[in-house]
Amino acid sequence: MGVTNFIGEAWRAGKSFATGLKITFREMMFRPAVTVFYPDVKDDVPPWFRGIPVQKTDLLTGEYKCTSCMQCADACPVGVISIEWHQDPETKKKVSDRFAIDMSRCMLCNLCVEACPFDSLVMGMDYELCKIEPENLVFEFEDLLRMGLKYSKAEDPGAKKKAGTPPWVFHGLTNATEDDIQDVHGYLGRPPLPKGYVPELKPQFQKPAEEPAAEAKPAAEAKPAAEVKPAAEAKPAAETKPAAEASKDGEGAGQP
Amino acid sequence: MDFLKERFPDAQFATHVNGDTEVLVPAAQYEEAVRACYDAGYKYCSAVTAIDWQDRLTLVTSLARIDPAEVGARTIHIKVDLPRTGAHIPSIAGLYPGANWHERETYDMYGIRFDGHPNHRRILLPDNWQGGYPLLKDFTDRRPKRPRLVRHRFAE
Amino acid sequence: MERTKELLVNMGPQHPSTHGVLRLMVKLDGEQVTWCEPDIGYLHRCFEKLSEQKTYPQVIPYTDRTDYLAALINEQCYVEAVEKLFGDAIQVPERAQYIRVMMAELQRITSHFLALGSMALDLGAMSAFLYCWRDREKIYSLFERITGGRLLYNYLRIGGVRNDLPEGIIGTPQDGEDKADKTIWGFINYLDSYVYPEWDALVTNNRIFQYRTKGIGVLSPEQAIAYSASGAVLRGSGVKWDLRKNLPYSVYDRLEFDIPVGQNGDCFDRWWVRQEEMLQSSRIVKQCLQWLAENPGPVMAKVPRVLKPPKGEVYHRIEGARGEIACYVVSDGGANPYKVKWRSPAFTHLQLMPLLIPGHKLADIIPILGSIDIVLGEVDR
Amino acid sequence: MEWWYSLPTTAQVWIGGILKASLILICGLLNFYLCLMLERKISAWIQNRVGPWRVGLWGWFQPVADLIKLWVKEYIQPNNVDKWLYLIAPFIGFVSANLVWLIVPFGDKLIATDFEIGIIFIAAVTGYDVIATFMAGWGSNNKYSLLGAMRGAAQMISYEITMVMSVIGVVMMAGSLRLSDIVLAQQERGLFGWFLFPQIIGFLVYLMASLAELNRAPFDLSEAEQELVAGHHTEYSGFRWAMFMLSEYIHLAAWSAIAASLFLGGWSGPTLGQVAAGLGNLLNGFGAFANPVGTAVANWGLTVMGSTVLNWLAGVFWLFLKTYFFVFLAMWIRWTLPRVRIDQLMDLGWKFLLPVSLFNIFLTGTLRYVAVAFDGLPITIGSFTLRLLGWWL
Repeated sequence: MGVTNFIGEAWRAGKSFATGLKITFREMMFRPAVTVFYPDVKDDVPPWFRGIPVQKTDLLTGEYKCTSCMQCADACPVGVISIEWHQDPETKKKVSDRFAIDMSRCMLCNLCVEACPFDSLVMGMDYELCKIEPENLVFEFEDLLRMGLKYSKAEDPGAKKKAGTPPWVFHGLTNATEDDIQDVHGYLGRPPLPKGYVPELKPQFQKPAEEPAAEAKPAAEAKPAAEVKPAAEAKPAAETKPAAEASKDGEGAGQP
Repeated sequence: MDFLKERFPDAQFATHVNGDTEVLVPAAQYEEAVRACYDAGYKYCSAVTAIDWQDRLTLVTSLARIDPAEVGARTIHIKVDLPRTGAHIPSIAGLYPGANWHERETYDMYGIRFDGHPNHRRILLPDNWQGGYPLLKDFTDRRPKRPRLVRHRFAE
Repeated sequence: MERTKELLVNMGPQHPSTHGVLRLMVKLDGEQVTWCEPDIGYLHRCFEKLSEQKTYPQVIPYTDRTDYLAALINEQCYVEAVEKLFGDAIQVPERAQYIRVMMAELQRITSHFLALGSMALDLGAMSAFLYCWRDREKIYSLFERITGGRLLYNYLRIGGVRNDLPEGIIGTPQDGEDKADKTIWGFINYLDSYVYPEWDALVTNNRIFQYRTKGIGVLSPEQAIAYSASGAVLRGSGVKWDLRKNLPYSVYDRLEFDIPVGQNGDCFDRWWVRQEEMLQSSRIVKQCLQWLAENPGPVMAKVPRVLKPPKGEVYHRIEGARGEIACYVVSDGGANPYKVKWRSPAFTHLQLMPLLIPGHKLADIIPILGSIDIVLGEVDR
Repeated sequence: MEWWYSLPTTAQVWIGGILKASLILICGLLNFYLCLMLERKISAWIQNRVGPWRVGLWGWFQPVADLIKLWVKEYIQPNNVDKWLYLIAPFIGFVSANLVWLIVPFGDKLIATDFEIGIIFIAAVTGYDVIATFMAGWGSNNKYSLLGAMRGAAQMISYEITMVMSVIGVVMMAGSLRLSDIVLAQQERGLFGWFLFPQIIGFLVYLMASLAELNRAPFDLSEAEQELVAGHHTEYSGFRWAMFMLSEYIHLAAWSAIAASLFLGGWSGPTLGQVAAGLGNLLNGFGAFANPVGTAVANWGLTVMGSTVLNWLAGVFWLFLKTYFFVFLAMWIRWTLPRVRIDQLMDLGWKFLLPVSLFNIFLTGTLRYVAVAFDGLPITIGSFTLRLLGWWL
């Protein structure tokens, strides 16, 4: 190659290197860092982030909604849901003895939530499930109910399953705590309250009367009262609305 | 597929729901059928696999045509019925180098031997695997299972 | 003269640049590679055997795990195959088709991000790699808001998609970079206006990068077809073949996009094809977004609670991120698939290693491997 | 000081030597600390990260934690290693990296040993680095290490020639191999009479050659972590591995100091006294309207101007600035460019850099002759005009 080619090649190479250096310099000087300081600051995830399937409780009656119908256990691809129940001799109703999810093998596929006909299971947004002993990754019914409290609502007894967006899609946080329910089954370790005792619900859990969007509305309102961190506050508040509207005008998917 | 119909009048033809053609030829005519497809322009071997009906194995060789101008060229599946044990069939890895590993996998999973294969070894399972051919329906895994975890209540 | 002894080197299973647990046995004559053979199977998870024991919807999460970098495209392949088995019994709503295509193209962008980034990393340009992880995370946060999962979304369903897009995820065409991880429009504009030029200037036009990749691992069109190459490898060799055009599935026949084609079939052409495909994918996503913004509607067909397709077989081929993904589903009328064969492009592409690598330097194995773009989860299944 | 001169000469030599040696070592370690931290922080900033953050203020004590970790780490010695080579290789590299600091002039007469053969000495001690790399690669009985060592040896040996050749131009203009003389020669040429401008070709060649000499990206072939897992120190762990890192960064800082002295005028720069005097003159309006403040400042500057310690401090300050400019340049290049291949590296060294440096020598010689022939023609301008002619040829 001639000397002009020699020099031209050097010039082209130098020019391309200069371009690259310019870009890295721009990134260094004029672009913010994208790092999230994880244990201190947590990246905000939507409430329907698939962390762990948890059990919901009805705030009005304090009853959990699971009827041990075994549908989730059948739908689970890896078979990590183990349910044991016996029949109550007088009331002839199923009584759940054990409902456990082995999170060491769960693959968070959301199929159990979709299979649940009573809207009892919901995918919780807790994702820090590390345990030292693998046995501690088996979440028993109590733990699931505790973790599911912050998605629980005062259910409408007369509400019937209507077509439209399934309630587990884009479900919001209600941030109910252990004080919002009466402990019928005593899984919170509190002495059980007398039957028939009706708790006075906090305003955000009061069912708004004659509104079809009975379940998603309180979620939307619960946001300001919620003691969530401010980063997460804006996003879920914005995103629990679509569930409300979607289920109101009934568009969207039919539940498989 | 006319060129196959006139070539193999006694072969059974069928059509899949998505329009693919499947040809069931006797094992003796397998190589000939593949070569006929190759000459007809089907120069692309998409996959080689097998199906284990409980009484027999069916080798499925899916051949396709790569023609940039053509839209909607369907695949041809050449099928051969084989016995479930000790089956062997001429290899097409010489004609379609891309079928090399698919044939190795089929041997690995179903135990079909491919005569004249350049590198006839197991591919996914370890070379010293003795546990049988996994994708046969009567395969039983004798390795110990992981016990199901049980936690005492309120243990934390 | 006396012959020097060749040096047998094991690249992998634990090696910085064999993506995953691939073991490459190479024989070296000095720095020259004289013989190469890949050894796979370290990540074999019995996908096909498992899927024979699951019901049809239960197989979908497992298809995620085959190619975990382009999970939605695998779901699309399997789900469409099963729908074809049902014939006219299941009519997938149009909106669901468009959502599938849009998600698949976004997934293709993420997958190409990782392919390009890891290839640049293997060549020593680490900053480029981290830039593409930065941008990949933005798409993942979008997916997280749509499907609830970040990497493995069990999103597609037989008969549609699991749920509709959440409110405000589509955004408006004016959204800029500040909305890049909030709205899809924001990300697409960010990709076109910022990421692509940066890549072009930082890596593609870099002379060292071109010296390292041009003329390396040349694959002729005939060889590419004979070795069943597909996707960017086939197109990099100059064969204008894309199943989205040549065997249209879903709604691709209604969308307009081009097929980038290389000339020399070397590593640089494969790189270039992937880079251009990202632009084409963003074009497709734009059209889908316009359509989706206008036509609301159901995203799920009415399907029985227990899916039992009629007896039959189907072999469905779609254009994955790495090449032709194909799925051979055999139904015996029961609730479980009788057989599922997963034809993965990376598995087929790895056969090219003994063809491409010998004759090159040891350092050239890295760009060749990176330009073939394998995912070991898909190779071993 | 008379107690010092009262000591016997041998004692003076020994004590002075030990003092100098320990000072050099401390200087090297401080530079290692700074370079390591800068490497991490700059790479993080370039990649939109924040880098080390937890240990100390903004993570600036991270290297301490790392060194403690490496110190208490288990020391693994693989089977069938060549024991002695394996054990002493890291320390040879460490020594060779520190030796370079011997001849770096920090200020006027502030230099450990003022060799007449400074440049040659650099080439000599960096030769030890080749030996260390090769011993490590050969001794640790690993195929990757062996390949890395081969690459490293070939690369360093062939680039030393280029590096020395590229410096010859500077030597010709300064008329001496002694680094302090080179710095003084640049001082005589005025405030910005650095050899960087007339020797721009030599500077660029020196930049690339010493990047290759230091095994830094884009020439870090002997430890290309994507090809050879870690190259010649694959099998090292614990503090012996840390020794490699130490020598790499000390070498980087030393190279930057040498480059600063050769091309950027080393320690030369306005001292505190000169600054004060200039400021005073400015306040006085250069005598136009003399006011007591300006006069006071100017006089203070004039009094301070002679003090050795202040001038030394100023020299160290300027050398530090120039050195870390080069360090930053090396890191910036490393985190931007991809890696070259070994044969391309050899082509670059032998077919491009060496001819260019020879051409540079020829050009400088011609210019010297021209400058001597018609003196009065300032050499920089003349060199630029003639260099333009050189492009045409």
